[in-house]
Amino acid sequence: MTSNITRNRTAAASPLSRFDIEKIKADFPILNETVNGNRLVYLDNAATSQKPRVVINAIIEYYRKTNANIHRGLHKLAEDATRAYEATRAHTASFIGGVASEEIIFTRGTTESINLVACTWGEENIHEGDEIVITEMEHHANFIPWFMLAKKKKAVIRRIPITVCGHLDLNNIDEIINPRTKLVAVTHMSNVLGTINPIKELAAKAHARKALFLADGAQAAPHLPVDVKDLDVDFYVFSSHKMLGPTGVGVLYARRELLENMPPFNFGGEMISEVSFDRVTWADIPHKFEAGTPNIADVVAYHAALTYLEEIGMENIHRHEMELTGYAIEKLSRIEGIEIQGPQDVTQRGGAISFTDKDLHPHDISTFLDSKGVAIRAGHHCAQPLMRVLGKIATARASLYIYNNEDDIDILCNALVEMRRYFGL
Amino acid sequence: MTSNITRNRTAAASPLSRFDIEKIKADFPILNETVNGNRLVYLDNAATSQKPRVVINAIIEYYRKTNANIHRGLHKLAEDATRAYEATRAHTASFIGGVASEEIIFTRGTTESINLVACTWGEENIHEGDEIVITEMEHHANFIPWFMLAKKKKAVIRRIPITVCGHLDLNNIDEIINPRTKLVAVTHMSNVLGTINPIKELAAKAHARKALFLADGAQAAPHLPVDVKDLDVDFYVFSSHKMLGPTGVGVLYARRELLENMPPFNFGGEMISEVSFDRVTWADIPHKFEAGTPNIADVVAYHAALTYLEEIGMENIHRHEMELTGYAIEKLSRIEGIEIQGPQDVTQRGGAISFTDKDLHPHDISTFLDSKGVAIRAGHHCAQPLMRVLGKIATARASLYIYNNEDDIDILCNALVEMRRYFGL
Amino acid sequence: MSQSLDDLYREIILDHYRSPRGKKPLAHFDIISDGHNPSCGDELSLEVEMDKDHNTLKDIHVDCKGCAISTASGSILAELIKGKSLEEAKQIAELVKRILKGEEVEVPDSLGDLDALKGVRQFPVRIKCALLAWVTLIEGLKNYENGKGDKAVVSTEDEENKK
Amino acid sequence: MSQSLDDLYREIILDHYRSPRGKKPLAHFDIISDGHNPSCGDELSLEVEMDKDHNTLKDIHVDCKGCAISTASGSILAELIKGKSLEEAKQIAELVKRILKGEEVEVPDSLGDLDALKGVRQFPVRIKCALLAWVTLIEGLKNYENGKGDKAVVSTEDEENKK
Ligand SMILES: Cc1ncc(COP(=O)(O)O)c(C=O)c1O
Ligand SMILES: Cc1ncc(COP(=O)(O)O)c(C=O)c1O
Repeated sequence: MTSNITRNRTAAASPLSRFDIEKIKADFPILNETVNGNRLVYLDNAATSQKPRVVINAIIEYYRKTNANIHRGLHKLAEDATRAYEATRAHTASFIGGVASEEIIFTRGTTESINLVACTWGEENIHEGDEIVITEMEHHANFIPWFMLAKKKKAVIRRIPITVCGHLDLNNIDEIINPRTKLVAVTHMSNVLGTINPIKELAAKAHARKALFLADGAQAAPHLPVDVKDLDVDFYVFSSHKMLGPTGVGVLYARRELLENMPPFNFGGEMISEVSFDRVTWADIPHKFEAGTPNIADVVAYHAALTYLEEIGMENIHRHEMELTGYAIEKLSRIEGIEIQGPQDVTQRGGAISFTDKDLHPHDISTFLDSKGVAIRAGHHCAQPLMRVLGKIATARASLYIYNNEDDIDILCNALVEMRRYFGL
Repeated sequence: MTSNITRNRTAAASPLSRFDIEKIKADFPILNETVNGNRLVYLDNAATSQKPRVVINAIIEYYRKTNANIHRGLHKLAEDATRAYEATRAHTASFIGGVASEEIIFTRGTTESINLVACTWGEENIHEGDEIVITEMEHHANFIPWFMLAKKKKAVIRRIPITVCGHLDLNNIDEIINPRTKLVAVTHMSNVLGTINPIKELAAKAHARKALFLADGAQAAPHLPVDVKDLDVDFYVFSSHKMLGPTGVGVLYARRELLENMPPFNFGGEMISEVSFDRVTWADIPHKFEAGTPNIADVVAYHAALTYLEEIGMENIHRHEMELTGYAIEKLSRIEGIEIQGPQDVTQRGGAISFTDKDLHPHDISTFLDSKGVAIRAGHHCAQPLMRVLGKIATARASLYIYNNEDDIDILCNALVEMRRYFGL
Repeated sequence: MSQSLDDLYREIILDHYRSPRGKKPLAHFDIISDGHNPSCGDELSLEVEMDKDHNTLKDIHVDCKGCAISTASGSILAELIKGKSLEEAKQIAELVKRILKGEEVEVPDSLGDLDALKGVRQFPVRIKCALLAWVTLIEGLKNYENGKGDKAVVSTEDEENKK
Repeated sequence: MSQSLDDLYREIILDHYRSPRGKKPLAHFDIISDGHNPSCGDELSLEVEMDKDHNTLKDIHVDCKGCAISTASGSILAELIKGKSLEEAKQIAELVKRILKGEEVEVPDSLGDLDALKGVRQFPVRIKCALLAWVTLIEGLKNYENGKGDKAVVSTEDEENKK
């Protein structure tokens, strides 16, 4: 591929060489695939990330050597499986800043984690006239559960608006977060605009009003160092599949006292202490919230994803993505007809880059790019309310991760230029 | 291993040779493992089954070649992933007797499937004074959700008792299932006693009273041919991990009209049609019930498990297990001190064989067997109410599957004999 | 597979996309119908002026905010449906649905442009885009025949619902 | 690993299991405490007769419906605790908890049988079995010291709760 846009840095001077992207790329088998005759350029990481060999191998190993049901078995496989499953819990607890293992609940994903909080804590603590604060940039997963809860309880949803630059507009924040507020639920990083929100500041405002704070970390945990104690949030939720881990695993972190006082979510095996025909008592946390056989193999393999991320270092990952996002924004904005959504300052945003073409619909952009092997996403990104605020019916979104480099961005940009030619623009 | 109990059949005459167990065993990598210096004899299949190479490979293949998020993507990987995911849905629909694809909802497991029904259909249709019928042999997963629902709604739980032989006692059934009955929820096969229940007959009785019928197929779908239309059940639930598939995948079958009228379970992405800040409309079935990113890779790989089972043939699997269960019951009952729970007639039961030793606690049995490489389960098997009915605090349970053979049973029985010597009995 | 890209965006499609027919709003219309495709946000509005015989679709206006496929499909509709009878219009719409469902259908020469929609079938997620104009038309005609003067509203999700 | 099986079921353990001490119910008792382990169903009941000084555990009866480990652990308790002061009894129970938690502790010769419980640590799911008798004792003593004459009830799950 030759670039028809002048590269503004030489490879040697590139700070991206801080870690070896070629080596990282080689860890991801799928990146060797060709799509429509071209090398796969995967830029749909905000939807789901690819998996390094160590994660795939961890799944294989589990099924080949350890597979058993956990927590009740007295045979060796069951003990090994239980130990491996609980080791991931401990690792997850340390990954987000060193909380207690029991404060980590495994779910299917961010969506289920938020629904769990809404159905348990929310069901018991939200009453008529109470207010739940969200923002205009929430993913449906952090909007609809609160919307439905508010409807059921006759509570009120308040929303923090966004500025034209795609930041939260905090001008009226002390009116929006007020004494009636019971919960503030905000995405740590927007999956559409890339905006990184001031979680610590907002959590402090919520706590000043005696409200709780939930941060949706689906887009942040994969890309930034996260310390839930420093952020001082009450709930933090994220998905394994967006951070190199398997599908079907999500995390809910909540403070111990909250978990201890919340009623269970699902009912069944493993989450009870004693059951008779007239009486049921619950198991201790975290088991109280994990009814039935969990997604054992994938939880076990998620361990390998966390280790892989830590070996590279979350700080390094963040720095790499900041630089690459800057490079991408600069190149994209030089393409005729392309308009970028969200903040331009890379210190205040992550690598989910939404853009539109003044003439072409995002669906056509995505289909065209696919023919060049470039995978991006087009649509409302499960954020229809935000689309209305932006006045768009859809956007195209390229989203970056550790294995992406300047080449990938160059291929994307060249394809966009070619696309406009193809459609005769 | 030499047997100290006379074998009552010669290998040549064994009807078990109908399919080649050695070949099947070779398909399961874990069965080559040694545990505590002995070849693994895995007899804990009612807890979870082992996985054949084709299933493990399907997961690897997916992550190496296809991995993407589904349903909204316009790029090739996303289309391939969506197609593969939906192909499993179609396969599952045909596996249980040829229902419509949209009537299959993927969950995490049987437990979540039942909770889904309780939280949606149950929440809307169970009212004060209504009756929910269960049996004394239910797994906690098919008891606690109904118990909690009944408590919340001031409804009544009625239970079908069991006979001393471990069958359902249907003497008073027309009083238990009566005009106040709204739901009958019964396990197709008991995970403790092995009993196969007369689902078709009970479903007809429920329908005669205008009640709905849910069958818990967690132990049946892996072992018997199941035709939900012939059984005429309204809901049928089961878990992939007990039938050679990955952990983290469960199935809820429900009749289309039921699903269409049920409110959603979790809220988030993929399950909506349109969302504004004031209004939300749901997607069509099955998507309405699958909020957020599902466990894509494992659903895709579950396809391979279904294919593997079908290639052997569910009829053949059932027959093999009937024969092997007969062999096991006969040999076990000849061991001094061992008492078997549940029906003795193999045509009325499956291969989950609970037993006790008159002198030894099931935990000690399990620990001893593990030292010989034999994995069984000991405890209440998530059926504490049944344990009370049986007057046991726990049982030991050996449970069979397609890869078990007479050798495995011989090793189990020899170890039990040796165990009694070890403990000086 | 750049070949299949050209199959999706055939010359005819690109032509309709670049200069869509039926662009001009109508002074008078007897049928108005709005369609949308929630999964991608496409919106399409359709007006039909009927002839005095209450049977011929005299003129048609299609306004599409959507991708190349939904725009081109709407433009093809405007061109082909104009001057047709109610019955013919419905038959053509049903033909399009069958084409997009993947059935093997012969397209008569007079409806030649419809052939260009066959390329969409290789792109399953785009089928809804191509359908949008046609389900909007069907809903509008149904309303007209039932004697309702009100606006028809349809979504491609509803359509799928009925499959 | 049959070696580790013998480590779990050491001769001392098997001896206590086969002929548990403290089997005889007491005619009079001052402390009664019930413990159970919900995850495996083990149930243990413990009675203590105090000496006139209100400080010495004069006699003890342990009734265990459980596995070899919980039975043996209860029997060791009956043997070691008999004749000890309240303070000593509590110290021994704490020592057992530390042993089972995996801490490196020296077991004094006078409490030699406790050493046999060290093998349990390799069998994590069995630790609760070994603990049962001791947490039941602790609860009973607590109740007695608080001057409550009522029965103490404890579960190994509660115990874990406090960890
Ligand atoms: C910000 C945000 N929240 C929530 C989700 C939902 O995550 P999942 O689909 O893994 O449940 C996503 C991912 O799509 C997201 O980007
Ligand atoms: C009869 C029965 N029902 C329900 C379940 C629960 O299944 P899962 O743990 O996969 O949700 C089981 C398995 O333990 C079972 O045997």
